[in-house]
Amino acid sequence: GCSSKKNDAQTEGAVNENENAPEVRDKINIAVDSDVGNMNVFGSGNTYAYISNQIYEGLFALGYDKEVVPRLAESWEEIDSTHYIFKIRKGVKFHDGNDLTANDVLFSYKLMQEDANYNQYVINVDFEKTKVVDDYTFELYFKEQNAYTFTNLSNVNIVSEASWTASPDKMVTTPIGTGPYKLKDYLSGSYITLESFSEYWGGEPSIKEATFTVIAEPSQKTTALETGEVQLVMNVQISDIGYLMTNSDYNVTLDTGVQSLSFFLNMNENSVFSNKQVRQAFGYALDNDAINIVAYDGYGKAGTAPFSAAMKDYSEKMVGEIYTTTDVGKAKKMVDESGVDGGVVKIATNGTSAQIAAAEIIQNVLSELGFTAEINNYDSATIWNVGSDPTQWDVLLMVTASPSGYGVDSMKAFLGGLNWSGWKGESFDRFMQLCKETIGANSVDASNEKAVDVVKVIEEEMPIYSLVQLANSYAFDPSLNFRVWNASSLYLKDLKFE
Amino acid sequence: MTVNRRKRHKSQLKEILGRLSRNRLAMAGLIIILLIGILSLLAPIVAPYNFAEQNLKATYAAPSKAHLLGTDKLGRDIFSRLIYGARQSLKIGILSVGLASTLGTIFGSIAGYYGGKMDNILMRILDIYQSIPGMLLSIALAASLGPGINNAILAIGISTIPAYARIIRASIMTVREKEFIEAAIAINASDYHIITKHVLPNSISPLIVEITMNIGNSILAAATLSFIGLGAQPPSPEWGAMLVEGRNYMRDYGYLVIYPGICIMTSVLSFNMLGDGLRDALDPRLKN
Amino acid sequence: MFEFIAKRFLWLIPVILGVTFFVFTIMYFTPGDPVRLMLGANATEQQIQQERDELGLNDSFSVRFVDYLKKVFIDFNLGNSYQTKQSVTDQILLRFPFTVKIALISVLLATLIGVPLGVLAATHQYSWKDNISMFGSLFCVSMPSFWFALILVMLFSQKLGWLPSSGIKSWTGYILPCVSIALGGAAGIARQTRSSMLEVIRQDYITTARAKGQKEMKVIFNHALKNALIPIIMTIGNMVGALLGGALIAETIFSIPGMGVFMMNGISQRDYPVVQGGVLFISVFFCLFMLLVDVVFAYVDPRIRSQYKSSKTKRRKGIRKYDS
Amino acid sequence: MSINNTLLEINNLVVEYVADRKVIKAVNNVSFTLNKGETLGLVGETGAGKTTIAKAIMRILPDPPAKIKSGEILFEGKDIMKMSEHKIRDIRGNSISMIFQDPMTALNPIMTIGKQIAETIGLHEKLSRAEAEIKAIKMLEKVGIPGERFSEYPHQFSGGMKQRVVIAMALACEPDLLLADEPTTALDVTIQAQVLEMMDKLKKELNTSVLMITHDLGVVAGTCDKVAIVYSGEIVEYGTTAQVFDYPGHPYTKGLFNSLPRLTSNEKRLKPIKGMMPDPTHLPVGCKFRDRCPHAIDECREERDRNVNIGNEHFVKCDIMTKEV
Amino acid sequence: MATMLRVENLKKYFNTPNGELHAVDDISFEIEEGKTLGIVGESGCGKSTLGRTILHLLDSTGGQIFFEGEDVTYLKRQKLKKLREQMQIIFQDPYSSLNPRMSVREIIMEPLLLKGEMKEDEMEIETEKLMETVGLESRLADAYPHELDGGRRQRIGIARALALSPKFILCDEPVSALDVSIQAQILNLMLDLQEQRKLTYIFVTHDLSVVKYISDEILVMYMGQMVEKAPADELFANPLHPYTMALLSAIPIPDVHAKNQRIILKGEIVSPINPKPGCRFAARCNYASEECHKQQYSRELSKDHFVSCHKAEFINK
Ligand SMILES: Nc1ncnc2c1ncn2[C@@H]1O[C@H](COP(=O)(O)OP(=O)(O)OP(=O)(O)O)[C@@H](O)[C@H]1O
Ligand SMILES: Nc1ncnc2c1ncn2[C@@H]1O[C@H](COP(=O)(O)OP(=O)(O)OP(=O)(O)O)[C@@H](O)[C@H]1O
Ligand SMILES: [Mg+2]
Ligand SMILES: [Mg+2]
Repeated sequence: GCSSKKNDAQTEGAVNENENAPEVRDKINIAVDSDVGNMNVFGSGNTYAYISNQIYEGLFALGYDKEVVPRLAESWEEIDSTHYIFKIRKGVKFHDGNDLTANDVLFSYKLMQEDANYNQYVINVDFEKTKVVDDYTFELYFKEQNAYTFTNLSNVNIVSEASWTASPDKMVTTPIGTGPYKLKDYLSGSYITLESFSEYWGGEPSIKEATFTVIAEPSQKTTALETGEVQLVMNVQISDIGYLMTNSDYNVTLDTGVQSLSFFLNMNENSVFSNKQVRQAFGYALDNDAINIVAYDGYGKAGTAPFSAAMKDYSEKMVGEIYTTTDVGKAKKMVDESGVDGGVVKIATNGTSAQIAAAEIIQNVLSELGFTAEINNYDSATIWNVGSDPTQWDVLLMVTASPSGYGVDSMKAFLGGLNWSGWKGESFDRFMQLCKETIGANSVDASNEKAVDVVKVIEEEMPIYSLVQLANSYAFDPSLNFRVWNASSLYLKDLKFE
Repeated sequence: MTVNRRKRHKSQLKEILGRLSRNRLAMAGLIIILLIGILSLLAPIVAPYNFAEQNLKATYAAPSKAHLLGTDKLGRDIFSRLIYGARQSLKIGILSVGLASTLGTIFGSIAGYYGGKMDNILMRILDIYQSIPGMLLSIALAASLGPGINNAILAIGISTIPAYARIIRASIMTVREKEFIEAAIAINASDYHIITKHVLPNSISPLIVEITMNIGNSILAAATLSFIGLGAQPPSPEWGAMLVEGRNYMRDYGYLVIYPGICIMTSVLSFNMLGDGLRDALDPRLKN
Repeated sequence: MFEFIAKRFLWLIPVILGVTFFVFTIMYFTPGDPVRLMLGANATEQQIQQERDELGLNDSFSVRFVDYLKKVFIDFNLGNSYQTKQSVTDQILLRFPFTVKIALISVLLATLIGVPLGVLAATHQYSWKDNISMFGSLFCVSMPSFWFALILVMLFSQKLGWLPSSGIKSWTGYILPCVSIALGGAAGIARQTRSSMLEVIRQDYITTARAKGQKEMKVIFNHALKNALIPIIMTIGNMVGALLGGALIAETIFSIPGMGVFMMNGISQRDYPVVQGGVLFISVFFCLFMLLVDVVFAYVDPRIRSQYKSSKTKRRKGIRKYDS
Repeated sequence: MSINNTLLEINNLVVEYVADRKVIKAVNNVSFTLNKGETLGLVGETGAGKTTIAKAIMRILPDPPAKIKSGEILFEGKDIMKMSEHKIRDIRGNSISMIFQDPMTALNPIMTIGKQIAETIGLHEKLSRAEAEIKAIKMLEKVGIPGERFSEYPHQFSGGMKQRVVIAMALACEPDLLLADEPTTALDVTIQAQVLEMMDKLKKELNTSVLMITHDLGVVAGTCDKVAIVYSGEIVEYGTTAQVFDYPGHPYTKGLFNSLPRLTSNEKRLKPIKGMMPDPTHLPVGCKFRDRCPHAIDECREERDRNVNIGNEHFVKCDIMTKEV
Repeated sequence: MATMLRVENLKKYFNTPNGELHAVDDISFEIEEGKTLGIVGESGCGKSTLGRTILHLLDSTGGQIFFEGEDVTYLKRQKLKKLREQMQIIFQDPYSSLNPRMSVREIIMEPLLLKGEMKEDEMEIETEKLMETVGLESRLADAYPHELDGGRRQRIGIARALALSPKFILCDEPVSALDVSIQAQILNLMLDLQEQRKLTYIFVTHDLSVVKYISDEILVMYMGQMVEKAPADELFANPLHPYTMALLSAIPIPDVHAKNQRIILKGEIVSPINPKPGCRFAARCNYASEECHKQQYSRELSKDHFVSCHKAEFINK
């Protein structure tokens, strides 16, 4: 393990500096809620995203507004929609002193295939044809046209082949990238300290050292901000947002992310929701605003479509009637017409308080519709097993997201891949066909256009329903120029204390 | 050889109860427990609202006439939830301890009465059992059984069996040496008769003390399980779960943590006071 | 004594095997799939199965158990965490020192508070001193520990700003977590001290010591307390033993990278190598620690010491039977 | 009997225990004197109050529950009950020492016996630790235990040896008064003989006065100069051993002698005292023995002083029987 | 008169962590119906173990036991049950020998209940009779043992032993824990019962004056072995074994004029773990010679007077 014990000077320093502000502050403490775990290019989780964004770089990245920002590629040329030529930046150094060449890029792309989680990002890359032209030219071929491929590639980080092979633990605890920061110190479960990389090609950042402190207990993060132990809190506990917002000592940023609280409906025979009319009635009866207020203190956004409005392919045209109407009377009538007369409905949640609160409201709504609902809470490891067994639930709450940032992509995964709802038949085939067309469209615009059709099918059949679009919340010292980087992340290089 | 040391004994049970009744702390504990018990039984009558009754228009209401102790985020009446919650908390305390003490007694009696190999084997199993930290064990069990109040009861119960087994074993081993056991053998009593009529009734008092004290501990353990998401789940008004849920709102709505906290503390305190009092009362060496 | 220690070391083998089997079985029957947690919603069923195969999760119980035993006892390798990919052994060696530190400091604190309080209560039985210290103790053990910890934070970090609210980057970080653990422990120790002191104080040899003209303080501390020590040490030992498994609540609230949170995460993510390796490690340590406690007993009490001596000691039945 | 020959004088001692709100009248108006170099036997059945009297003399009665209600205990003319805590600690173990009923429990199990003896010496004599230990070894050898067992623990000793250690400890500072509370009850007969003989030897050597507490009349006959018979917290008969044994005056004393199976006689039936000792929480008014007394008459219910001197300092607490005599 | 109980070469060894403990080693005797055999010896010499082995409360290691002429050393369940109804036991400690959670009535009735031959009311009547026999007031039937004094408690123990109308009772120091005045009451009661019911007693004690008073014959034990056995009067008048002599001389006599010469023994009795062959008393004996350490020598020196000592004749010259 890579660890060291104490470096008190730094925390205490931070506390003091908070009071005598004028000096230039080049250190920051950031509260995160979990340990980073694996720090090599295959990591996962929020904390990993915050850290890998500083340590690693890909050929390009998606910026604050999801715009494409060149990084290790100086420029590129689209020969056709399945063939690109990248010019690699010269003079880029890895943290261990190795120089970046196109070989490393190819190595890293191939490396992606090794990981069960990451291989999806390069699944469309045609490695037979893809090749290194010279030290600074990289030629990339795709197997087929895919609207999301380019976005997917932004997840491929580049490591040096030499460093990777030399690393005793495959960089799990000793990450080496080209990013503006390199790992200084790591105590598993407690903190990760990054320091600025003096040979960074883009110049040295203003913040020289950043410590990510793991604070698992949510209210303790807020406390740490109050006591000055940290200057930035990632994911503020919802119940503290109001408190922090009313306090001028802190800034709070809310950012609607790609996640939403959704639920699956069980469309199999055994469930009352096998009846389409009942499903729709349920949709009409639900008041997403109320759920947002109760479960998220109103800091999310009421769901308006099967996926979050922050998704790249979202458009106003997707807003469905079942989302905008709250009409219990109509819903009751629909249930009556459907011929389904009451029954027991099992609601499954993952036991977090937000989901339970939502489940409790759903329970109320269902009882108004004449159903008896019971809530079953499972832990996050079992909810997956429960989900794949449709005898155990009728409504299954789940937070959905999309790694690529495209809603249709996520719908395809949840409904086409997992398909816990058990959606079958003609409408399902149509849905799959539409997905294929959307993803394979020859332009992003065309793709986004098609996405609306996908959404309409889903809204019609309602195998899945999005209740609330979740917001990510960040609280920080007002002197920090914090902005949310793409996909709820952080880009330290741009931050400074003013 | 003899020591002529003969003590005068008075009516034992009466004496114990007498001693207990003069222990103010213990009596206070007993009275509070009874009050909580009665209140929880009468919950549907006493509580002004149903514990699940939502009122989304009156969320986080501060204590008032309509809601004596305020409402929570779903607008549910906290006072009513606390009263109903007593049922859950007492249920956890009593059932988990009941489970553990019953199984512990069976194990302990067999080990203690038969001794020898049987004892050795059972005790080694308990060694293994106990070398896994109790809280860890109950977390693992709760995780494997799934969250929920009944599983929390099972998990807490199972993980505390060894303590009871050891107590009952130790106390049976002392009783086993007593001559009245030999007398029973001499009049042809069967093992079963001896264990149930002679051994157990005489080794039960340390168990009773342990039970009263552990009911409190189980309520606390359940709260801890809730803290890590494995105890009773929030729709059920179990105090621990309410406390855990409320801690998120500590800054704005302090009463959400204060009331359930007080409930837990008072009931655990009462069980402990009663248990301590019982222990003093049952131990003639401690009398003044 | 040596023979006794050697015997206890031999006992470790069945205990370790037993614990391994026990934990393995629990985890085997625990529903939940670590692979899903690793790969997330977007992974296809095929990917999942492939990963399960790689981890050997599709094998039968016995194959998996034997494989695990082989790995642990022949290769001396606890494996890598599914979730973080880090070596379980490394992680344990990293975290365990924190756990031990927290455990020892808290128990020391608890002992320093609990023992004098218990002695005070016992020597003034039924006086106000007794009542106050015992009520205080009961009060402390009755408090939900996370509640108390949060109150400490509100007071000492938020209001007064004296101590950090979390983390252990400097020694000040140990204060709040250790106090929050020690309080309940101190109460337990005080209660145990009281009752075992009460028992000892009534013994004839205490009267003998007084009859020698010895000062009351010395009678209490040199004669009574030393004799009352065994059950007190037992309580303290049990407390340390329990804390060796990690102080989950304190670790969570104060962000301490100890065994408790580590194991907890392992359990909730079905990270089998972490749970199995962790429990194995903890239980071996626990057994060794309990052995240490027994050695301390022998040090404190010559009667116990002589039981361990292999030489033929005289055993007399004497009047034991009648003087209880 | 000259005044300055009196070592211990107890006048009208009353001790009660308050337990569970009940008052146990353990010692009721006890008076006696003990002269220098003399051995007084205090004889009585269980619960008669013998130990309580001895502890009262040492001022080590546990309070609560014990309460000395009245009376005075004069040791060398000074009232023990009025002494300062410091003063009484000086006397304890030094001028007055005590041997407890049960040698099995009277020794601290986790302290070497040598240390336990040296502790007494160290407390009362200005000696260095090493000197105190040398003296402790001497004491051990005096009671017949080899000095090399100095650093052994009580559990390594047999009952008889433990009792010797206790005696060594009690005699370490050459006390003027030794309170021996049933020193041999817990021992086997042959060991009892050993211990009694040794005590006798040491007592003569050091000219110590002894209060020998026992319920065994045989032991009294062999060791005591005077004897006091205790019944229900009262001394019912007091005199020289010869007086009491040859001419027992109190019906209880007589009953006691009749209850004993004797080696010398060949009676086919014993003549036991009927009934039992009264409950110390509800002592009868008047003569406490009257319910069991074959000679009891109505007058025995009266509350009055019935102490009678039936000749040469032989006191009997019964004026009915003695009248007849 | 018929022989009630005969014991031949009875042995009982215990396995202890320190070795084999010879608690009872090669003891033989017989008792006639209606007679009392006293067993004396110091603490730990094996008196209780001998008694318990005879009663089958402990399994014997060797030797034979005959009850009314029948070999009862090894018995099957049913036979053992029958045998136990014939043989009962009264314990030393009236506190630990009675279950504190049972009332006097329940304790006395329990043997009848377990035998299961009587109806409820018959048992009640029988219990009352038994209480009367042992001199317990019938108002005490519902009292609990701890409410009673030692004497009364011992009476309960006696009543329980009598409930099955046994022929033989083992009395294991039944009066040692009692005050002299109460002791006399109980001894008288036991003698009365023996007369009325023709009971055979083994009376275990360490109090020589008591044993002389109650026994017809006395067996002296030392470290698991029988050192001397003789009719009561004979033993006291004419002790042959040096240990018996020491024991007798050590008894404190409640008589100021008795000037007996005490024989003070050196050392103490220790527990007989892995004993060496030879006389176990030799280590403390003033007369011991080499042969004493080699082997024991038992014989009948005069009529019915057994002694186990090489030097018996020499000493008593
Ligand atoms: N600590 C105590 N608390 C309450 N009562 C006590 C206490 N000690 C003694 N007594 C009571 O006081 C009375 C006298 O007791 P004491 O010990 O003096 O008798 P004793 O003559 O020494 O008896 P023994 O022969 O059993 O030693 C008894 O009734 C006893 O129950
Ligand atoms: N169950 C047992 N296991 C091992 N040793 C035993 C057991 N019972 C008795 N002993 C030993 O056997 C020896 C004889 O014991 P026993 O009880 O028969 O003596 P005793 O003569 O009755 O003594 P006491 O007068 O004290 O009752 C003692 O050394 C005792 O320690
Ligand atoms: Mg006494
Ligand atoms: Mg015995």
